[in-house]
Amino acid sequence: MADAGAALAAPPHGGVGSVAKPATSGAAASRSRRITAAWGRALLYALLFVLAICALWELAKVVTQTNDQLMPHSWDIVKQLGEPATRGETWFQYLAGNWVITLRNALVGFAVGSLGGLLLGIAIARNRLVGAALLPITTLMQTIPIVAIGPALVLFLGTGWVTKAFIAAFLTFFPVTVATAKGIAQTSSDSVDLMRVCAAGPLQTLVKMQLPSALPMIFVGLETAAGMAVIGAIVAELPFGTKDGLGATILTSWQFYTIEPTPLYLAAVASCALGAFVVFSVRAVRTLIPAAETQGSTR
Amino acid sequence: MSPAAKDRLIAVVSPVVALVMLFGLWELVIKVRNIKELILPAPSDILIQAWRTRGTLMEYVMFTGKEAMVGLVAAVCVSLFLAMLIHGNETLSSLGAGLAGAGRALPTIVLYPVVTVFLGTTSTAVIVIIAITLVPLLFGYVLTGLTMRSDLDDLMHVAGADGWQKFSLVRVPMALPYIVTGLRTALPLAVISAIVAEYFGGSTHTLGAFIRLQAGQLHTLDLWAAIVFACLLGVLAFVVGDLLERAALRRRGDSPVLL
Amino acid sequence: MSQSTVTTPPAAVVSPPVGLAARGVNRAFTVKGKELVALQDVDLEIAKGEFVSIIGPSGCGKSTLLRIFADLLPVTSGTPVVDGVTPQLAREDRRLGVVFQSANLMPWRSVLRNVALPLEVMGRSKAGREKTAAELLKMVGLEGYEKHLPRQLSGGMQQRVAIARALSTDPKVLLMDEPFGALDEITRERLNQELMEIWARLNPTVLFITHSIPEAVYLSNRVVVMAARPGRVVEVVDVDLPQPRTPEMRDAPEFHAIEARIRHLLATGGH
Amino acid sequence: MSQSTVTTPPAAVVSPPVGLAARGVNRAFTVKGKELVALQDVDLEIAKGEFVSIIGPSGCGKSTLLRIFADLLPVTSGTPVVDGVTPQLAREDRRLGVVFQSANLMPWRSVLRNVALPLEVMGRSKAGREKTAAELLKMVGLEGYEKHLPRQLSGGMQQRVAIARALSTDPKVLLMDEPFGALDEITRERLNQELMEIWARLNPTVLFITHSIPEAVYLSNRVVVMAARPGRVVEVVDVDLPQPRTPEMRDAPEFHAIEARIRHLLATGGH
Amino acid sequence: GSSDESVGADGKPLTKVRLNLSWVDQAEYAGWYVADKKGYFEEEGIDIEITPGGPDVNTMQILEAGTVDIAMNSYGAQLAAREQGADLVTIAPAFERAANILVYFADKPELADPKNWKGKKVSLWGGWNATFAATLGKNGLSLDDVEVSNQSFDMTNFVKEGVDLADAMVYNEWAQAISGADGRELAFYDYNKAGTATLEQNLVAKREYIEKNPELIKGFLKASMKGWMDVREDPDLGVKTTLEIGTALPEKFQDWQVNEINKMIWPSTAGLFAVTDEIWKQNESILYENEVIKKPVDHDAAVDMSFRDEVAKELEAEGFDLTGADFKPKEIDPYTYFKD
Ligand SMILES: Nc1ncnc2c1ncn2[C@@H]1O[C@H](COP(=O)(O)OP(=O)(O)OP(=O)(O)O)[C@@H](O)[C@H]1O
Ligand SMILES: Nc1ncnc2c1ncn2[C@@H]1O[C@H](COP(=O)(O)OP(=O)(O)OP(=O)(O)O)[C@@H](O)[C@H]1O
Ligand SMILES: Cc1ncc(C[n+]2csc(CCO)c2C)c(N)n1
Ligand SMILES: [Mg+2]
Ligand SMILES: [Mg+2]
Repeated sequence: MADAGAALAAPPHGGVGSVAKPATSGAAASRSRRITAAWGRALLYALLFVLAICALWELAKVVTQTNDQLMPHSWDIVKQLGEPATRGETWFQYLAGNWVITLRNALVGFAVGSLGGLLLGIAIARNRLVGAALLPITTLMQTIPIVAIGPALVLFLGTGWVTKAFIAAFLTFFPVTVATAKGIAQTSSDSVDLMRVCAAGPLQTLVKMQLPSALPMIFVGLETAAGMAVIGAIVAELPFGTKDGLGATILTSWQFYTIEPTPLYLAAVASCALGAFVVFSVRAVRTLIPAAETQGSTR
Repeated sequence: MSPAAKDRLIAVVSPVVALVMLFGLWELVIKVRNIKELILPAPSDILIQAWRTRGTLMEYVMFTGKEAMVGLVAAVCVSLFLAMLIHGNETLSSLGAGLAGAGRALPTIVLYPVVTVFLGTTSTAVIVIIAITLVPLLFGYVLTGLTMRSDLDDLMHVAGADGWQKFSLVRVPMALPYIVTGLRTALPLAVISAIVAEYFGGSTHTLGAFIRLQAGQLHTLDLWAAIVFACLLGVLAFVVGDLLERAALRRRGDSPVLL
Repeated sequence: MSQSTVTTPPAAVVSPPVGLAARGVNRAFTVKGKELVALQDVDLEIAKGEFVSIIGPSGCGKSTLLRIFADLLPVTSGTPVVDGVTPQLAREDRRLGVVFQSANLMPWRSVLRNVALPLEVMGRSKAGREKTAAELLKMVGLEGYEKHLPRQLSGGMQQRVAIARALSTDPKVLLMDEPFGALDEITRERLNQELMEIWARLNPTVLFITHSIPEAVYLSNRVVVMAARPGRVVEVVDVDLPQPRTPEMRDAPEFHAIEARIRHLLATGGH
Repeated sequence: MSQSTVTTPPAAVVSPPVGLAARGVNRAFTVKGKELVALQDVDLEIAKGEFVSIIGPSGCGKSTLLRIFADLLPVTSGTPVVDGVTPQLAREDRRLGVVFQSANLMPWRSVLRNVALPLEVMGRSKAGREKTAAELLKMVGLEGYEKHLPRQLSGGMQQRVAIARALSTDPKVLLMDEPFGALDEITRERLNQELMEIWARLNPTVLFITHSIPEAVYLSNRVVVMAARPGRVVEVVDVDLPQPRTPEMRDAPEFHAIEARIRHLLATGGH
Repeated sequence: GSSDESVGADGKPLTKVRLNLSWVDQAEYAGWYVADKKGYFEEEGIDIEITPGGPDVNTMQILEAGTVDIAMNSYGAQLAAREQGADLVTIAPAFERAANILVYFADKPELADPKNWKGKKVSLWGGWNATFAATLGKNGLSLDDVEVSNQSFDMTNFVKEGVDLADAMVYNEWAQAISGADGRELAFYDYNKAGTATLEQNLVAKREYIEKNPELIKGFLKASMKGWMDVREDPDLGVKTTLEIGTALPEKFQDWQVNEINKMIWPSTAGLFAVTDEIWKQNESILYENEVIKKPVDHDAAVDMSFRDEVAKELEAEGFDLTGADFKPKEIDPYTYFKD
């Protein structure tokens, strides 16, 4: 599913007042400015998002008159960050440690799944038979409820981080495959013709023309996949027995919710922050790659 | 044979061949390595069991499917309402688009414990989780569609159209491909979200809960039979979405929006 | 407002019949903090019923001027006049029709319903508007295509539909922004001919933007030549060819002389 | 192959120096089960170093013919010849350059690296190919723009880059499919002039597709007029104007006479 | 496989043994954490690796797949796995007493009688529980008579009266429920009193593994038992060590839990890690007669206490007290203890 719609920031038909940019001399300067702007925007959105949620939260609390046990105040949740966890470290440090562990699982899965997706996407786009055979199967694979086969996975891969990374990879794989296949298929036929007239081989056409042309599309897929990788890594920690990671943090704080409700909210917020971080990182990487930023070829 | 007919044949035969090969390999590994049913059953046994228990499983499929549909409809309503509210304002729209993008990055399933705190492990909780997952996605699509500008807007302006006429005669039809593509994307996601949420709690007359129950009881055959039906439901959602998109777009000769 | 209408006749009545006029019109855009002058001191008077073309390099402000007349864009300073009144009044009074480079039909509506759109917006009854639309389609030579969807038509036919749509409210002023820019030479010349006939019949004031010199010369009473940076009018060239125009005129020496004059103005920017 | 080269001279040597030739070329497409004749019995001989334009209504098979010469499309029957050999050999030997209507530059590559692309594909060293590319950019008047990205250039400049790219392998045959179709009149005439100069300097065989009659006349030794349904050659019009062409010629009566002739052929389809 | 070798502090080669717990890390498993911390496993040449379980970790399946060497689960679960063809053997029951209960609000006293459960809502972990099934069977009801749902990880749903009865362990969820009940009094149905309780925390291994590694099994049991005796003598050590595992556990809660866990074990009727023959027989008949398992249990195939008995002899010879006859638990009232 190239639902990959995370590219909402750039509507395909150039939104309002799409006027050609005037020639700028310092390409490097404008790029660094663009990157700073992108991160600034991301942070702003994150901040706004958190503030909006907090405001809604407090509003809901007042409206429904829910007690502090069920719905602690947002500032109490924030305050918990400074409270000591079990080994003397603060909750912030404790969360940060687990955040990094889940990040690692997600990234390993993301890397493996993306690479696999990229290769399969290329195969599908370049060979009609392979495409016809594998695209329906990858689609079918995507409908498998991964939590359901989770227990079976544990049997083969153990309860360690490999299972988590595998699940992350499994979820990453599909959007990248579809995006790559579509991106390559959408390379303008003039461009492919151009390479042919230059007597370029299939590999040269792929590497020099089709893949770079597909990059904007691939990055749309990668963004979706990044979100999925984080979901995969966390969900994999929930039921499969693990000591570390945000999933384990969610489980333990969930278990003790009636005694101490704030950690569960912290764990949920940390998970969301992780998702946002990974997705925005992918976006940041995109801004560093010229071919990924430019849509299609020139008119 | 004409090239078109050959294409169609390839499109049908090759995935079937690939699937058969995949299951054959699985069956072979089970038989050769003598893997116990407790660990991983053979596909043939799974299919037989799936057929045998199809009655109960279909009941669960219906229930899960209903949850997914209700969640989807709720998400569509919320998204449409929000997007309609803000699409006229450029600042709000770009802010909304940004938030929708951020929202899609969130692993909403981790909110499940939080949601159950309020709603209990009920069907409602599952529906709410589905809706929370789908809203950023659908909202993004609807908003993008509604904020699309074209010469048609100018045309309507010159023709002296009022706000409602511009909205109903141009904006909504222009947004339609986006809305439909959003729906197509959201459909399978709704099913997956439903099963995952059910798995972690909720009524037991659902696919997710049944799968968990069978896993707990070591009934691996029933577990996999349920997975087969879960996949069927997913495929159904996928196909329905695809048909919906095709039907909606064929009417106007558009190609799907790739987002 | 209503009081002044009663005591003194409105401005449009005392001034000569103005089809379109720009009086000291300026328009600037701010792009990334920088000021961009799209139109500088544009003065232009077009009488009612006149056919005037604008030609000029890309970015010289042709579309900007047209959009000002269509009340799609306000001026920075100066006074635009449309059919004797302000663009806003003209638009609200439905005296305007516009045609853009892309036909911009609604792909989900039949040809007939596309043409009837402005009438639908006006609130005309279904039967009434479909009758008018059918007549217009006949006029642009598309009888029998009423039930077709736009995509079933060629580019030239789609542009004909767009023209019929623009004509549906019986506008006093027709604004056309490169309407035939995307068509091939032959189709284009055929549509030029048809446009001439329609204009002769209904006699609206026409402002026609084009990049083609022969097209401008063939169609117009006068051709406005513009230059860019800043967008301005270089010269207004009179086309002293008899009306109605016929295809043979394209090969006449007078025709070529005017072409050459415009080509020269374009190449030098009037210097 | 190599043996025959040694014992007997290749066909191209015994026949007169052929730049491009189509001998009884037919090409049909099957669209939804129906046969569509895109080219019917096309016979055409273009000598080496000649500049020939093709003009004709949309869908008459211009691009199809060009794509056959570029070895992008096989014929249904007949023999296409490119620089004395088959299209495939000519392409593999890198004797071809093509320019399309869209400049088709890689937006992520600098102008210099865009021009150097065919040389990169050939495996030329980085230093060598960048030197050639820089020289070509100078030739098309884009010195100083080497490091720019395509989107920082205007449409006309982008098309110049595309021409430089097509020239980078020093092709014997240049195939151009409406290269200036998307540009405005002034830019177009300027590029026509530049193309003339480049052609005079390098003297490749050029096949140039256009919809503009003046452009075809101005540039070419001969103009091939085609008609559609089925796609066929109506007539080949000789342009008896002295070389090199100068802008003033556009206003000459001889020029207009040829224009009129072509316009007539297009309008009537040769009947 | 158990061939993974590493080297201990004193240069002795260590063999890796992987233990899968029956739930997430908490004081319930303090004995093993303490044994690890104090180096008892190392003394036995074992490099222990403890992995937690969880609501969806099926330890019997994982054990059969060979992902771990020793796993914990209830006797019912082990026997069910045996019926599926897995040759799994209990090497010792860790807790003599059962802790599984069903909580309900005290103001619904009719729930004390299973006969009144008909049509009631019950939430169970994983939606299934052998003891519950047996209890229904004993009272002439079946699973179809009650509305069973999956119990999630916390007690909120119960507290909000999403269900009438909920699964709980007296050393964990019971206190959670009390904390969440906001002062309302709770009651519980005790399977022990009803006579349907079964052993909950058996240590299980594959027969193949036991036969290949008898010394490892003995070493594992010995170290584990020493750990649990330490926890009996010094409950605070149990709490401290559990907290060092690093999960986000509230300290006070673990403090209470250690005390409750000690009550599951001590005083020990048949000695640590053992139960009387009578308890075995009782378990087996409950599970079989109430149709949780289909065939009568072949006890000698399902349980092999020989390693434990040898280890017990050795430990007693070394002067260890395996019964804790004078064990006195602390009196902690969960209704007041967690309030501050
Ligand atoms: N909304 C806008 N915001 C900023 N600049 C604009 C806007 N609209 C037009 N411009 C600028 O104003 C100038 C004139 O634009 P305009 O579209 O009127 O040119 P044009 O003559 O119609 O060109 P073309 O022949 O390419 O259609 C250009 O430099 C353009 O970039
Ligand atoms: N790949 C194809 N499959 C089917 N039909 C094709 C294909 N390519 C071209 N045609 C058809 O062949 C005919 C000639 O097409 P071609 O593109 O050569 O026309 P053209 O003269 O270049 O037109 P234009 O001026 O619009 O570029 C058209 O009817 C077109 O629809
Ligand atoms: C706190 C706590 N909750 C659940 C279990 C898991 N568990 C192991 S045995 C058993 C009884 C039912 O067979 C259950 C529920 C645990 N170990 N500790
Ligand atoms: Mg314009
Ligand atoms: Mg063409």
